[in-house]
Amino acid sequence: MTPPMTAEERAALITARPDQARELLRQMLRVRRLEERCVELYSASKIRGFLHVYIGEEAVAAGVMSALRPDDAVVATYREHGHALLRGVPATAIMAEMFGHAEGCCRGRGGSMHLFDADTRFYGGNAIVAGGLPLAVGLALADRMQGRDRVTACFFGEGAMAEGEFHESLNLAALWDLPVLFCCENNLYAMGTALERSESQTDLALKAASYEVASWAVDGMDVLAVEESARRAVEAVRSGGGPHFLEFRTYRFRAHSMFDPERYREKAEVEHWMERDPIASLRGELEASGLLDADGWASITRDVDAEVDAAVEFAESGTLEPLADLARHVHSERSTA
Amino acid sequence: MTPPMTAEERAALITARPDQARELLRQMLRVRRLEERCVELYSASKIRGFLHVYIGEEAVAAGVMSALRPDDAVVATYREHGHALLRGVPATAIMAEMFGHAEGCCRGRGGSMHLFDADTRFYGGNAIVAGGLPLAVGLALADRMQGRDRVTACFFGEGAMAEGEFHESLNLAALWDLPVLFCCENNLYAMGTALERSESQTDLALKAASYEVASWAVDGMDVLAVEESARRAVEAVRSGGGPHFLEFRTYRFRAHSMFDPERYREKAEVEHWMERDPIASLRGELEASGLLDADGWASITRDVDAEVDAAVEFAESGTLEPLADLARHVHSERSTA
Amino acid sequence: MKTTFREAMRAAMRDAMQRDERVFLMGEDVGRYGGGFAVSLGLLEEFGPQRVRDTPLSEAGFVGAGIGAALGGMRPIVEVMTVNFSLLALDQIVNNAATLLHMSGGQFNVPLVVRMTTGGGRQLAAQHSHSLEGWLAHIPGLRILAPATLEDARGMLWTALEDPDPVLIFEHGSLYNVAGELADDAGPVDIDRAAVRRAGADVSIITYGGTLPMVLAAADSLSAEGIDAEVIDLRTLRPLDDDAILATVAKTHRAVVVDEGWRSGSLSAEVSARITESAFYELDAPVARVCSEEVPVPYAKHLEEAALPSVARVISAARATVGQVEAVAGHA
Amino acid sequence: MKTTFREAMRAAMRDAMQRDERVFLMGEDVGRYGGGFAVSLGLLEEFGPQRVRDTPLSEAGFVGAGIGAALGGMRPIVEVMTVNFSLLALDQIVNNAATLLHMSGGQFNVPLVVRMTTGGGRQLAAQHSHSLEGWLAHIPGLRILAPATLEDARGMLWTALEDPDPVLIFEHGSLYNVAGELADDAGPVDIDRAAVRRAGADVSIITYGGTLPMVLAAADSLSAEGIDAEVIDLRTLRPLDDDAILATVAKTHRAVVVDEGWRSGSLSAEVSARITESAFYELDAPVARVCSEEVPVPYAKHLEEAALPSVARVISAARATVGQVEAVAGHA
Ligand SMILES: Cc1ncc(C[n+]2csc(CCOP(=O)(O)OP(=O)(O)O)c2C)c(N)n1
Ligand SMILES: Cc1ncc(C[n+]2csc(CCOP(=O)(O)OP(=O)(O)O)c2C)c(N)n1
Ligand SMILES: [Mg+2]
Ligand SMILES: [Mg+2]
Repeated sequence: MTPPMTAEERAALITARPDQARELLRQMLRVRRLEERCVELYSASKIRGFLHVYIGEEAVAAGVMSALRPDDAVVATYREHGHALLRGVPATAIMAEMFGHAEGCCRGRGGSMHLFDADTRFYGGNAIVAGGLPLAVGLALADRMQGRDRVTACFFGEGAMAEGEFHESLNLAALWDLPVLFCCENNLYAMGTALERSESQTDLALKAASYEVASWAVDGMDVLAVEESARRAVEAVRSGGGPHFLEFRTYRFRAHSMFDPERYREKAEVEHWMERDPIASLRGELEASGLLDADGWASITRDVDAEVDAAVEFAESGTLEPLADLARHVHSERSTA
Repeated sequence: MTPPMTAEERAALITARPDQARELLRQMLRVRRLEERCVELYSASKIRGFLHVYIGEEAVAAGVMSALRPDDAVVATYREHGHALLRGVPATAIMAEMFGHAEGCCRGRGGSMHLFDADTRFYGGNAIVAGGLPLAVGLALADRMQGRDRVTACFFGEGAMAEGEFHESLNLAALWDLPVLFCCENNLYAMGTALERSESQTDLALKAASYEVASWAVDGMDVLAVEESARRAVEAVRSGGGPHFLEFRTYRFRAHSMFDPERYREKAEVEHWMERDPIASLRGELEASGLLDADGWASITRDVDAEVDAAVEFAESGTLEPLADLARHVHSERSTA
Repeated sequence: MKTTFREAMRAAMRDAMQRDERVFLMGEDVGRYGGGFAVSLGLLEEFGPQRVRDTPLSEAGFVGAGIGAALGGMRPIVEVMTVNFSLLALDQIVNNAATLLHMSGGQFNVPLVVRMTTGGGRQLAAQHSHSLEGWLAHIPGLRILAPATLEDARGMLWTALEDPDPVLIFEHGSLYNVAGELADDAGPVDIDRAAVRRAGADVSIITYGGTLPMVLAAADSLSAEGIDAEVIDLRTLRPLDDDAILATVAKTHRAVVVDEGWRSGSLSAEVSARITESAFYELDAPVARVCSEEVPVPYAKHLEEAALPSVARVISAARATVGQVEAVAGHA
Repeated sequence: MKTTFREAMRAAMRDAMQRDERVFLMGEDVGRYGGGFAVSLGLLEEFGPQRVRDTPLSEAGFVGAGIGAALGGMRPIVEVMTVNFSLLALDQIVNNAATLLHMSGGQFNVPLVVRMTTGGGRQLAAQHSHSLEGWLAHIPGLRILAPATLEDARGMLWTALEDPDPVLIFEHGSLYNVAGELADDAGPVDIDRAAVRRAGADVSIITYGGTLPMVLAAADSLSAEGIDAEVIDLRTLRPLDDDAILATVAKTHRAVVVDEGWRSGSLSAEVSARITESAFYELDAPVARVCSEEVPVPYAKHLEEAALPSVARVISAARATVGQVEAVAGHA
């Protein structure tokens, strides 16, 4: 892991590009507020099924997404509201999807774990741990074979690294030199299983490097570090440097899903990590550097809350897919050709 | 890889333990002659199905088996005649099995790819590449949980290392510190796929080490090197040192199976490796050191040929399992308890 | 005693681990988390981490390790959190667990129990709602169980562990919270026979697992309209209890088969085919099936409900079957 | 032109790669080795290593990569050497290929073709003799093909590649060496309809893939003893061609279904159940099935032959079915 910046270095960095820092702050807040609302709506039974929130980990999606081009592709997991939102899927369509409404990005068929969006090349939303990795390899293969300089960013948790599909995907990507950015969100737990009970090799970047994939560990609570490492890695991947792997060291502040009594970790550990809240941290730094004042913050939160309110309103007023359409989209509606 | 011994060092080693060297020679020859006969019998349609011979790789099984105790367990692949034989399964029962006869070690139900033997704890014979590795992990887990100091030796080809089941097995064994000796038979090809087209990391011992498993590469054409490395590794595993991984660098002299036109490798490469024939090499060294004379060799070959002849005779005179027993052994014959 | 399906399963595991030192439980989050569906809650504390083993996310690896441990003399209970993830372990189940005894000519039996949650109905969408027990019921060498009652939740596990061969237990996710009375001395039950859960004369409704409560509710409604349904709980999906199936058809001469698999290739197809083969001349109407619609299970509640079997669909299938009988009678 | 099933498959792949730049072939040993069953022999030399890609032993990985490549605009043909190894890729096939279009509300279709060898009969024993196409035929979102003739070997692939959704092609290993005449201009064929391979009046024998030659041979023998069998080749196992199935039953009033899967849960069960559901009153005898015995396929030749369907077993099932008709007639 690159050594963390000193407070002075960070202040200098923020001062050099205050707009970017404020924008990253705003993006993280969009995810946070959207998901806080999701949790409420789950308790109100508006959202059902499984709901996995990303609260605490927002710096990862915010930093990586800001490094991608619109024509790049993204593959994510069941913990993907933030990825979808920051990739550009409208909050309205995301929220309506979780309500199971026809206006949702998947017409209500996918739900929280299966957000998809063709416009932004957002390929899900996969509820099988590690199941998205081979897809990312294939998307990158298609780009490679068609001579396009696009990158596929693939997100997964550290728990996924024990799966055979992880292994096969890393090997294929490396062997064929494919433009995949593997983004491991190491939040230290896979449900209730701590990293050291899941991986004999807990240095995940080292593990990935054993596939001859260029790998780094990054402070995933620091959105600036995430952005910088992702930007460099994306450039390298795009310019033919083969697959890259970034381990983002992060933490989820909430339970694994809405059904998790959290018997497997100490409150103190959670609190320790919450002190490193990526949103509070960056906000504090911007304020300390005089780059964000009370009005600035109020304006950001106002905008974000308005977006979330609008999304909920949109979802609330959504409609149900007609029952007659139950069997639609099992097969493509073929052209008459 | 430990540096190869000098000719003088080898001569000294052989001279120190001539009986052991002659015994290893004999064991390798047992496999060679048995399999040469299998190939003939395949051509004569006495043996059917798939037949994969081990010719050229005998040093690996000979060296490893000599390091095991009778109560240890062995898991192998579809290229396992040699492993079965050197583990102690009678040549008669092996040959009868390939004839599909009731006197075979699996009553004719398994065939060449599925030799099993409870008496010698030989757990197959697995025709799914990497399919045996999880079994080995489980056998070792059982020993661990029951406090037995037994070792499970698991053989597989380098091609198996790309499979997810390899990955999951290495991780589990390392995580739980299980007494497995992983024996990779790196013969450079998986059917027609060369190692460098199958693994992004071609240093296989390095790859295994990334699981925090103690790993070494060994000259698999040198039975003394194999025996020594296996003995040390087995000792370490048995005494609680956790799983070990040995990469044996070897080569198959024959086609992958009886259906392989060998379009993927050069004759010159095969010939180059045949110069390192483990049987011819050791025989030559023993002769050069004056530890094996023409009579000695003749006596070995006579014994071996007699064993193989007897096996074929036994198989030829075998019987067919009655058709009425077709459905036997799908479920255990339960005791009345 | 008042209990739930979940508690009955847990009691069965506790009982098994107390009875036999060789029994242990292994799977993702069975220990510290308490089980994905809280079935194993408290067992880690009681039996320790050796016998209640959390595994990494490695379905093929730990199911295969379960097979190996069984070969090595243990009696593993392997929990695969849900049938959806068991797709990753099918090579081990089908190519090893089911075949080793036979391939070895009777030498190596695999006394393994694999438990997994199956089924939909909780808005978990297409990747988390499979009902694939019918697939496994196709494989010789396996025994497939589907407990649907508290007695079976409590009693099937020990009998399965005594089986020298691999047994898979499919627990429908909607059953865990089912509460009811269970005898204080409830214990092992047979795993060979189907059960008549409601006697009736007009039509046999044959089902198992998660759809049993729905079928019993349908039978109640049907009785209000004068149709007396007999309800058969298959309990064991492989081998099927042909005697019980044929006995009920011989009695009612009409059958509706209900399961949550997709209709094409459902387990209900097998039951229907067997009835046709062995009781064709007993039938007064064609065997009907109520299965899932042929769509990946959708998230939205109304779509999911429309996709899965329901009380209403069972009732109308039973009505139609009984109605057709009269049509035939009229025509004869 | 004289050709073989293997050559016809190869011609189909060559044709597809010539027609469409986006088509490529990927799988274990499809390139330098020439294919595990020599189907792709010569294609590497003709199309180069970009379009004929040897993969590592990673079934889940490269099948999943095929799905991803299809999403990315390619038209991959993924060869899984045999159905036995496809167990390792079922998560990708069932949880991704079959569901993505639906889960995404119609946004992401997966124009992927997966080819694999299926079936037994070559003494390859329990782990190398599965016939699991019936399993896949259970999954909504997939189309399942089983070519049994030279025309279909030559023609199904291109039609499958034009399908916007995932198609799996099961090639029975015993068919590759089948030789015969094929029209010089043979090309794409429909993949929607079953075919009548032999017209007949007394009994319908319904089958597909590897058992078609056996069924045709049985029909020949039966005709010598005065039983005129109609032979239906299903061709597409999902979706089944109900019209063709019901048409033949309406004609002969008796059916025998033949497939190489184990009997319990076989595809034949589905065909039987459908006939019962939709043509019960047409039937003059119960639908019969000829499937594999419920044992892992044994190595020894005599045991393997006894385990798999055979001409003799088809003949006796057909005879019994025709015989029973008379019994019923006598009884009516
Ligand atoms: C193949 C598979 N096995 C098990 C599960 C159940 N499950 C869902 S999330 C999860 C933990 C995954 O942990 P990780 O990959 O670290 O991601 P995180 O949830 O921490 O973001 C598990 C075990 C699943 N969805 N897929
Ligand atoms: C899972 C699986 N995929 C494919 C095959 C077909 N196959 C049989 S052997 C083999 C090559 C294996 O190579 P390696 O592991 O190096 O062992 P070797 O044959 O060289 O001893 C392949 C691809 C198989 N048996 N199992
Ligand atoms: Mg995690
Ligand atoms: Mg090899």
